[in-house]
Amino acid sequence: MEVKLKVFRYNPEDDEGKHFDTFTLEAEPTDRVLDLLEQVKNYVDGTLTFRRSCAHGVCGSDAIRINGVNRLACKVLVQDLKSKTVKIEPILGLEVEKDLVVDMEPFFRHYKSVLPYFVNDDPPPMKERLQSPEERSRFDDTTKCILCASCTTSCPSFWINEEYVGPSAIVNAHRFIYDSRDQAAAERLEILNDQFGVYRCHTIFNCTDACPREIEVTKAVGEVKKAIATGRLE
Amino acid sequence: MTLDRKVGLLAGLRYKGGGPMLAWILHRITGLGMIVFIALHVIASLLGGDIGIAINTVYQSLYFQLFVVFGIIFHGVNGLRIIVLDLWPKFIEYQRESTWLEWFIILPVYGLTAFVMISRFLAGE
Amino acid sequence: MQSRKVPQPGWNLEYTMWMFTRLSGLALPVLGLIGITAALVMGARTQMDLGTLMRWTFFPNVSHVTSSNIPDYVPWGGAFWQIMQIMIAFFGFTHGFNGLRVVAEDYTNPGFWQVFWRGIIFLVWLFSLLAVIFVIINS
Amino acid sequence: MQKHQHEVIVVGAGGAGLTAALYASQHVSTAVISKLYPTRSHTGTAQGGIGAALGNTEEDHPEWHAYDTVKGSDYLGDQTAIEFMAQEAVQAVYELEHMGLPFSRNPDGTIAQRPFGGHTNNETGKPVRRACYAADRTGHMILQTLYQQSIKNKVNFFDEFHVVDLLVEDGKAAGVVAIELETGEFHIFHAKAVIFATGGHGRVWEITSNAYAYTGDGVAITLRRGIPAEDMEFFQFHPTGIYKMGILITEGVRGEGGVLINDKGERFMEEYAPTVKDLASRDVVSRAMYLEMKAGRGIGGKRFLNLDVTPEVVNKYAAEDGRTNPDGSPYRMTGEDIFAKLPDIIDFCETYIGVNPVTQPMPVQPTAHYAMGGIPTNMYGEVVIDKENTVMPGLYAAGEVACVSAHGANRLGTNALLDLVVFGKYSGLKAAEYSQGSSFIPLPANAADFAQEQFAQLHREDGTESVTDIANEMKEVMFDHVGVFRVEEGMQEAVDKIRALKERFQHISIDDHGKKFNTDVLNAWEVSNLLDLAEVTAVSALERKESRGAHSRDDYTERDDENWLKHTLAWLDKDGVRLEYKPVDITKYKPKARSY
Repeated sequence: MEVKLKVFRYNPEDDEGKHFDTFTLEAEPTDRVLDLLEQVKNYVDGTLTFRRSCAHGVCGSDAIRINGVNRLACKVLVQDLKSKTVKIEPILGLEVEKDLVVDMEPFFRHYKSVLPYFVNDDPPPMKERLQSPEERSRFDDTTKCILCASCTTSCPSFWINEEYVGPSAIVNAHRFIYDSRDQAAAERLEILNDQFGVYRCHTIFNCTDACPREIEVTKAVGEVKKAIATGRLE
Repeated sequence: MTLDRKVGLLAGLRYKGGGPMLAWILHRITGLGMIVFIALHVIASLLGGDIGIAINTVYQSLYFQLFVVFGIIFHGVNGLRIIVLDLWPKFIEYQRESTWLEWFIILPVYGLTAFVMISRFLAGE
Repeated sequence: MQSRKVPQPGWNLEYTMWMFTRLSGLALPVLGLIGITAALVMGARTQMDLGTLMRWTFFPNVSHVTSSNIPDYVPWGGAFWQIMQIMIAFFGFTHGFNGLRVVAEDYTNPGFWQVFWRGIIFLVWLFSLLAVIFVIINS
Repeated sequence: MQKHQHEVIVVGAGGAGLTAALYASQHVSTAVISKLYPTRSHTGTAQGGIGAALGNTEEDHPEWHAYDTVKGSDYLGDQTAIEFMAQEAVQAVYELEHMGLPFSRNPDGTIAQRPFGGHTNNETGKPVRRACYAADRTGHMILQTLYQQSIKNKVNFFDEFHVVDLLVEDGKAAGVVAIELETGEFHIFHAKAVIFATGGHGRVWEITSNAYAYTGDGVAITLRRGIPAEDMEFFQFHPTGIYKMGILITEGVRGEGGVLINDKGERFMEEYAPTVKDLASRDVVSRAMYLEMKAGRGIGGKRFLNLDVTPEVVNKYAAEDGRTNPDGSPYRMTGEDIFAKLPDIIDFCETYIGVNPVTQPMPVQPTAHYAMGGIPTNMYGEVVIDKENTVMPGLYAAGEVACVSAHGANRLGTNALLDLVVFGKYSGLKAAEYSQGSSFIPLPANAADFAQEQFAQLHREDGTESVTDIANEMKEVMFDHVGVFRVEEGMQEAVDKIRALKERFQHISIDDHGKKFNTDVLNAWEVSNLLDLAEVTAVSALERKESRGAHSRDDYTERDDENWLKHTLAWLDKDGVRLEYKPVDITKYKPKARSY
């Protein structure tokens, strides 16, 4: 079938500024949007620039806006699109470097700000630290995060203020706060109990909708808010 | 050179966030609307006199009242939804359903109120 | 699974206002419900039109009764209702102005403009609240 | 040109690179250079588990693990290294757990384990639960955990820097040259020790489970610097990739009781591996699938088979096999169990082929998956450059890019993740130790010339050939003729074709001549790497006149220990590939016939 791909273009090295290019392509219904972009890059215009790696939704390279919402290009099939015209734009709220490539530095800076690593200063046992299946499943949802930035860049609070740590950072804090083996929950809650922590979340839910890993992002943020409010990790 | 990260209002509104995003936008607008309404009311009663009466006429007009009533009902119901979800994050799983549910409450209540208001206005009360 | 306790982070404005917003959001409809129930019991059912009743509900001030057919204002003007009004005004105004602050701070970073807006909003909030209390006590 | 100096430079930020960096950075200044953001690395797509004889649910021993690995390698693996890996495995998994890795758990709180292909109880020959897993996202968890710990330990990262050359002075590694994607500028990284952890080269083949980034940069760079590649003919084809797409369906599916079914509805693995059936090693299963499809028993006569993990089928065959839970009760699965243990697999199938594995079988075909071969190293990650195993000072390799060789002719499932953490760790430690006892070798002023020449060549504006066409033709010929099954004529055709393609590659034309984020030219450079590796692979395969592990020939169907129990070393010279051979290290596991 024929698909029209309307792609955002911006090359800092030419004078064209930002604009859209339209490509008409022959596609299979089971093609991924990423396949369409590859088709353009390989056969039509090699200057089209985007990130990609694993191509099946695990590496998190190819978060873009497809028809106005954040998606991974490799997880949307042509047959899932409502129209045969596909609008492709870079994710919002990060500087555009070239075409669909954005500067991820602020995103990772926020991620690193929430102590996104396991902290337990007790000397480890000879074998593994024990953890019951229930304790393990408590934070399972947030371990799925692939740091693709789909959630953070779908958040209106992040769009208007770059200083907001963003849903992704809170999700990664949640993963450790609720890990029964970890000891730095209080520090993380202190970090997130801040003007640019959880309080910029206005439960807009764009993040939950955008997450390609189907993490309940807003729920995780809500649980962190509640933990701050009650001092309990339930 | 990179393109600025700034997301304009229009670019933001073009993001297809769906029901919950709409609810958030309306919550803001209705909240700000009520502040304006109450501010007008307070100013009017403080000032009194001609200016007070002039302001009173504005906010007592049917059209303004229709907006205000919608604002109050929406802001109240949506606010309660947010509070419920904040206090029991486990219900956030049903956030999509919760926005549907709130419209099922808001629309009949507002419809009924608006009907009463309009019919009384037409009856000249 | 047992819940674990964590030391709570210290006091800050955001946390306090976040809690306050939710609690006042719950309190306002409750107070409104008390107002409307009492008004109906006190005779609003037959003596007040809808607009007046609504005005009373959201702000149970005796001046809101003047335009109705109620002959006896006395039960509507007592200290109880004045306290109710002050509570509604306090919750409502603080809730609202805090909302305004949140909107403003979505857009601003710590620095001059944030302090500026916080200052303005605080002053307007304080002025409005005092003005309303003045109106309540004098009506 | 910007210059950076760190004592240890790690190239690649996947499991091996991050492990190496974590351990090296405890002792010396370490920088990680990666062409992707670290969490995009291909380790993240590994699913099923990491093998270690913890014995959490049933009796198990590192010795059994070592024997299974040797057997799985079709006796080509170096046994000292294998024993070392199996012994270190237990500690490596505990260390990962101590770093916070969220393993799935047994009811008693210990790390959960599941059966995997080729892992057996050496006494009974039955499958043993040895794969420590975190649902079906074990690789994702390992990658995230290592990255998290790298942040905690303040490792220096150069993200989106594409390493394009290795600097060698006086026969010692002295640094690397990299292109910064954002600016297109060349950077020189001066180091005392360089660790290559760049991963494999599955993109040589048409149907592959490998990421776009898996273009064998590391092996290609070292080949160009005169370092040989070992055992390149051994490339694993994973039995179960999603039909046509190649996306991996973990062996854990079969570990949990899934079975392969042919068009006649038979569980055909009973015939090929009577004892462990669907849990035979990967080369055996892939070959069996190939034979089934060749005999016309592919589903609907097509080139795929069904992988069935629906509860009815699992329970039926589990009952037939007499499979039990650790407590002795009969093994039974429900739809919820499957969902809990294989959530990502279900997601992939629903997203890409509209199949729900809980109720429907999955269409699968063998998919190019893992390079057993690569840069030759010893078991400490030190690169060895000839058949006497002479160590090249300052150069290390770990992970899929390296050939220790712990996997020999065929890697067992779960040993890849193990390889990353064990050999990653030791290469990091060794590199740190080496750099503490040595000094920086001065670099010449023109250190980046070789790399810059390569790119100037790619940027030439008079070419006409399409990089895409060349890449596609290479992938096709390699998949058809240097794939699961190989014959003399086909491989010769592939060699000729690749050489013709390399010639055509001299005349390519690219669209993007800018500097910033020029992925067009970098992709072209990656294709040049793939072409080199395809040539080395095809020539190595053509010469090996036997069938062993992943290298199965229709014209030499038997393993030939007399002539071919040896590793291939391949050099890429100006006029083609030069081969030599080195002996296999055999300790206590003497080669014998392999049956599952």
